Amino acid sequence: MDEKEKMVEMYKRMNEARSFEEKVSFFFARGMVHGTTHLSVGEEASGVASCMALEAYDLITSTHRGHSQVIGKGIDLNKMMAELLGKATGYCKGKGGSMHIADIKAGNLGANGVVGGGHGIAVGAALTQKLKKTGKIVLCFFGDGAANEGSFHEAVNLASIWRLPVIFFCENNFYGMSMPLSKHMNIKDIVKRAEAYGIPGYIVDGNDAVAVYRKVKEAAEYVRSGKGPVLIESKTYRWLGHSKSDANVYRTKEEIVEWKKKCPLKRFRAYLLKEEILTEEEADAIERKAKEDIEKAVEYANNSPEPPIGTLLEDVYA
Amino acid sequence: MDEKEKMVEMYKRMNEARSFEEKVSFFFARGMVHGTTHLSVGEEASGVASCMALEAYDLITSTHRGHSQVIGKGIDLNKMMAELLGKATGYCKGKGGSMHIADIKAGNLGANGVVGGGHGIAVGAALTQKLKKTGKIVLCFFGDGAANEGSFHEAVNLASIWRLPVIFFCENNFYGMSMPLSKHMNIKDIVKRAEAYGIPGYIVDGNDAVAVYRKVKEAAEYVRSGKGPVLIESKTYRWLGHSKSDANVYRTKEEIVEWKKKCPLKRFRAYLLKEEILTEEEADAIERKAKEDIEKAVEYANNSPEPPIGTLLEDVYA
Amino acid sequence: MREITYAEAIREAMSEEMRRDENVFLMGEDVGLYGGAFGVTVGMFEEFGEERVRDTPISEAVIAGAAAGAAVTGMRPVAEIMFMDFTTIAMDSLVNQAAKMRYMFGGKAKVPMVLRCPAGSGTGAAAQHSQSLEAWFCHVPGLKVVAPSTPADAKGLLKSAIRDDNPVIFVEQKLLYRKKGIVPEEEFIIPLGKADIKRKGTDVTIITYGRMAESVLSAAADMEQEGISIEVIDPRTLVPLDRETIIESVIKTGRAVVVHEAVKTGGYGGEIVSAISESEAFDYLDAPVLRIAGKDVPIPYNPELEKAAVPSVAEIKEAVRKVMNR
Amino acid sequence: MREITYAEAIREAMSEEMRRDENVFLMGEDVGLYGGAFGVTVGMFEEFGEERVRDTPISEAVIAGAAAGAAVTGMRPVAEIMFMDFTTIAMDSLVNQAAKMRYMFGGKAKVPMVLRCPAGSGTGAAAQHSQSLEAWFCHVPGLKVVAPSTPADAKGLLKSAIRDDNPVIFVEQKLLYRKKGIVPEEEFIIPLGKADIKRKGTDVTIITYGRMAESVLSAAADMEQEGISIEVIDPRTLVPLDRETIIESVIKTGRAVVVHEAVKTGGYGGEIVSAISESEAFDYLDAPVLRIAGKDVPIPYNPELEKAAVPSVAEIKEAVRKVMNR
Ligand SMILES: Cc1ncc(C[n+]2csc(CCOP(=O)(O)OP(=O)(O)O)c2C)c(N)n1
Ligand SMILES: Cc1ncc(C[n+]2csc(CCOP(=O)(O)OP(=O)(O)O)c2C)c(N)n1
Ligand SMILES: [Mg+2]
Ligand SMILES: [Mg+2]
Repeated sequence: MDEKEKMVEMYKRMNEARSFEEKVSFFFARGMVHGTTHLSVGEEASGVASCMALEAYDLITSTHRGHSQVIGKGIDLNKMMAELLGKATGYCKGKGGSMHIADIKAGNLGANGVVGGGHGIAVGAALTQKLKKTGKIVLCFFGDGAANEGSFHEAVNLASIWRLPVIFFCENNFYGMSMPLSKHMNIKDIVKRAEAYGIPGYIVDGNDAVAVYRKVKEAAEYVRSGKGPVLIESKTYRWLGHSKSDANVYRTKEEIVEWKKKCPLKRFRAYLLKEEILTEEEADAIERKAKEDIEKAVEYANNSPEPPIGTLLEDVYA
Repeated sequence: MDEKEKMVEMYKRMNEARSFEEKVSFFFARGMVHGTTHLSVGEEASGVASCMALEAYDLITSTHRGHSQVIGKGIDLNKMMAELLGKATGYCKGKGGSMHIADIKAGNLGANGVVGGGHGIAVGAALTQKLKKTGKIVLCFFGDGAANEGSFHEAVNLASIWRLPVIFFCENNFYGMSMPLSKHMNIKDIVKRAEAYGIPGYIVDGNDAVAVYRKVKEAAEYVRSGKGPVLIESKTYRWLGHSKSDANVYRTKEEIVEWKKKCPLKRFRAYLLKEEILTEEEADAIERKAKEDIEKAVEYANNSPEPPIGTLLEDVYA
Repeated sequence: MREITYAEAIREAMSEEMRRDENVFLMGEDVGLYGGAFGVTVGMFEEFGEERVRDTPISEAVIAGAAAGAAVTGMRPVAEIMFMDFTTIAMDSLVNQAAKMRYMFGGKAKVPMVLRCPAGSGTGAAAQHSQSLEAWFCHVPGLKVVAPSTPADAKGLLKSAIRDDNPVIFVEQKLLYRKKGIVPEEEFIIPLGKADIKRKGTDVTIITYGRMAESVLSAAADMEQEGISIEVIDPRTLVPLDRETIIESVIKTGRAVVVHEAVKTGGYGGEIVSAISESEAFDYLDAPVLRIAGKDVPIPYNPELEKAAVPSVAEIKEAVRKVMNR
Repeated sequence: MREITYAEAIREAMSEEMRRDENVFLMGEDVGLYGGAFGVTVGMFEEFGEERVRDTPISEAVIAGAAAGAAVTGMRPVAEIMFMDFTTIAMDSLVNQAAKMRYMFGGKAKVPMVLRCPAGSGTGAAAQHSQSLEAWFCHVPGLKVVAPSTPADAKGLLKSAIRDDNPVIFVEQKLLYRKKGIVPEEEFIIPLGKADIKRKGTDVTIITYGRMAESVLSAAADMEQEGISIEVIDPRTLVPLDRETIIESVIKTGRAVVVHEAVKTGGYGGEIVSAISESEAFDYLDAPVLRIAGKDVPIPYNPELEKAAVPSVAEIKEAVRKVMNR
């Protein structure tokens, strides 16, 4: 893929992510899905463009709010939707659900239900790449809230002293559940923390797909060259509640409205049109196609079998 | 106590610490004491002067290398020696030993066998002071190695956002067991980490008792005024092995010799003489007295009873 | 008699204790304005203010560690870990610090703190949000462990836990939060360490706690029809365990089954089985004491699999029949 | 036959596996030049270099977490936590990540890692450096747990653990590190999940593991004189547990005692008692299965108190007499 094709693909995946989550949100609102989910609507540029800046063989660790991330990494939407509906054909045979979408072979080392749970895994995965000299790098997603977990501290420090090829990619959406950044840490920019480990840190506008893409590309080069990890803070915003049950009491409607104006999809579309990478018709077609593909994924998932009860006891040990 | 009396008392306590540990070292070398111990010989200015800069009612959390610290806080040497010898008259009735010397009533919330184990306790203790508006502050001792534990990160962040009255006092002796600072973190000065939490940080020459005293005094004032925590990095050095079994393979003899030249006791003595706070004779007398008091403590401990076996099952629950 | 939910009962317990004793305060993730992930603390921020209902960052190690530090210096913190699964991050604070301070320091410290943690599966939240880890804490001298199965027990026991001078792990049941039960309006406390006989019976003793109590009671009601009379004992407090009540019952019935949601291997069921077997009740046993517990698997996402991971009423009945047919 | 120490046996196992498989590497605090807090890895840094014998900062959570991440991407890490007590800091990595990845991901991951951790009291290091926490890990589906009692077992089992495709908690015994035992020179492995009958007998079965095996064997030798024949079974692997060997023996002897150093309440003894009681051996039991275990206290510093916290040979004999006199 050349750069232009990448941009088009990126737009496609961002639309898939949006459509996927709108569908999931619809399901949850109607109690059609079990459990809970964390939607990344409004954060698609951050999740998708960062992954698109990696090579296909690179690895990621994803989070509880991981739909955009894993779609960005390239995923089979059918298997993903099937997993969300708990079907046997899902990525995890229905055992994982929204919080555990993983595709180890494709380099997605898994979403994580534990805030900060992916930090150590990412570092270990990066160590493998270093020891095996694969040339691959790892991108570790985490949130602003996760940056207060001890696991963040230990992992970044270790990656730094061992010069491991990992990008710590913070999706700062300004809230850890109900707690605003301004209350959960005493610094304005999380990137400040990079200095505590002697590694470079960058801030990027997380709603600007192109900016995210470029910054991660640049970081990937640095990291791949063996210089050690990098921290990127991608400032963005989640439009919807933290999880399915969230009355949004901790923030104002105005704030949400303001951020909706910064829609990463609209912004990227405008860019693609302006740069004449896409025509209006082509952009529309991509959006339509994304919606269709999600519908197909739903159909696929709906037509998929439930996992047999006997599978309950399988897969505990290798 | 006025400042001069403080200085004299400080010299006394530093000498007690040195003599105490020389005695303990002697015991261990001869297998006369059970278990292990971590000696702070060479770090007395750091441990003692920092505590002397606090008010008597302030609190500390101590570490595995805590003898100088708790002697600095003011302690009954008899009970301390008795604890080291596992006697019923010890601070912990023989249940704690070297790694758990505590005197809650006197504000010593305990040494800790877990590296980083005191961070959370210090923060909680500081929260008590804030909630009860006692005007007291907490000094939390930890090592350079401990600064890589996740507990450090979580604790300093919490103390910062809640503006708790705690001084994080890092005794940077350049090694976490065998691992040199230059390998266990990618920054030169640990104090750099203060910025990651939006709090002030200071470096102090940990072998200079007066400098330590002044810096902590200043920090205490800041912290007591409600402005939140402070991080102090006290650069110092341990002369002896990490614990009783340490062949010192990870550092050079020359390095140790260099640091021995910077003996905090000699340096402080020279200061006291120069400032005419003490005469040669007075200084000698203090040193002699310290040695004698330690001998007395040994005698006290030796004459103390073993804890009755029946006490094994006591003190688990309040 | 009024009925309130398990969540409301917990909230009442905390609110009453906070009104009674200014040393009691709450801390945890999203316990403030948000009202807690399960709505347990809704309204408390408004009543008690942000000093006493403290939102923390996502930092479980220091939530528990600071609670210990506050407790040892005179406060009575009630800390919440949002899901019991995340106590994994707080284990050093709980096990090496809170639980041991008193003993290590020769009895010269006390650590009156409560750690609340919602446990259990059934919410579709999968392997990292569904565990029942009480057995770990029961294996730590210095900790008390409480696991109430009804709103009234939750209220009475939480009040005791808050007044207790030791660290108490208070295991709440996610699936019970919205269940209602009769809770007296007037103040009451339930002492720690006292089992409750939830149903009287003569043929088989079932020992159970937490969410499983409901299934056991329903099995017992069903089996009454079959002419089998089941005594249901809920220890409520796992440590200290009310051995007497259990043993007395087993001496009477001669048969016992232990039921819990936590995975079977290494679960607290083994402790209860052993306690019975080590006691004088051994000589009265007409059948082995059976354990019906969660399957030895992480909790899966799919709702049917998830259900199958946890003891069903049918399994409980089967176990009763097994011990009856000896 | 040559004799080597338990520590040497562990070192040999790691070295052989590292020579055999370049994916195997070590990581942990002071495992490099220093040779490990207990000298277990002495010389390995020199042989394998700093890339494969990796000193870590004091960061237990990421030691275990990075091991899991390295394992799931193709390496076979052998990580060390310096004292088992500090696995408290690594619990999320071990329990929520390493143990569950395979299951959560529908069987599409494997996590071949070993976590070595020295356990037990007797070194005068008090409450935070002396615990035996194996029961916790036995309660976590997805983990295997190994606890060898001899140099040969340690070597053979560690080699199996390293080759196993699952996360294995390898519990080493501090007090055994310097004990010698016969270890074959030629390569051998011992499969996980296979108990060893350490002594044949006919009157009483004692099930024990780790450091206690020695005391049990010494009690058994003593009691031979009294005419009591004790069969000593060391499961060696706690998960998976070799139930068959245990049950077979108890059917033969009709009497059983379980001995471990870990504190009694909530210990793995309860699991073994229950496994016996749930099996066909129940009908052969002439006496209750007793547990002799550590006292329910944190480990105290004073050497006499410390000793008293752990089962003595006398206590073991007393238990045997108790079950014999029924
Ligand atoms: C260790 C842990 N603590 C708490 C939770 C509950 N929880 C899930 S997501 C979340 C907020 C995470 O905030 P952030 O890292 O900023 O990510 P965001 O949800 O904003 O994407 C919390 C508290 C959890 N899953 N894991
Ligand atoms: C959590 C934990 N990990 C490891 C150890 C073993 N240990 C004891 S002291 C020590 C070194 C601590 O280094 P530092 O914090 O710099 O303190 P210092 O010993 O240099 O005073 C280690 C690794 C421990 N006690 N606790
Ligand atoms: Mg966030
Ligand atoms: Mg140090």
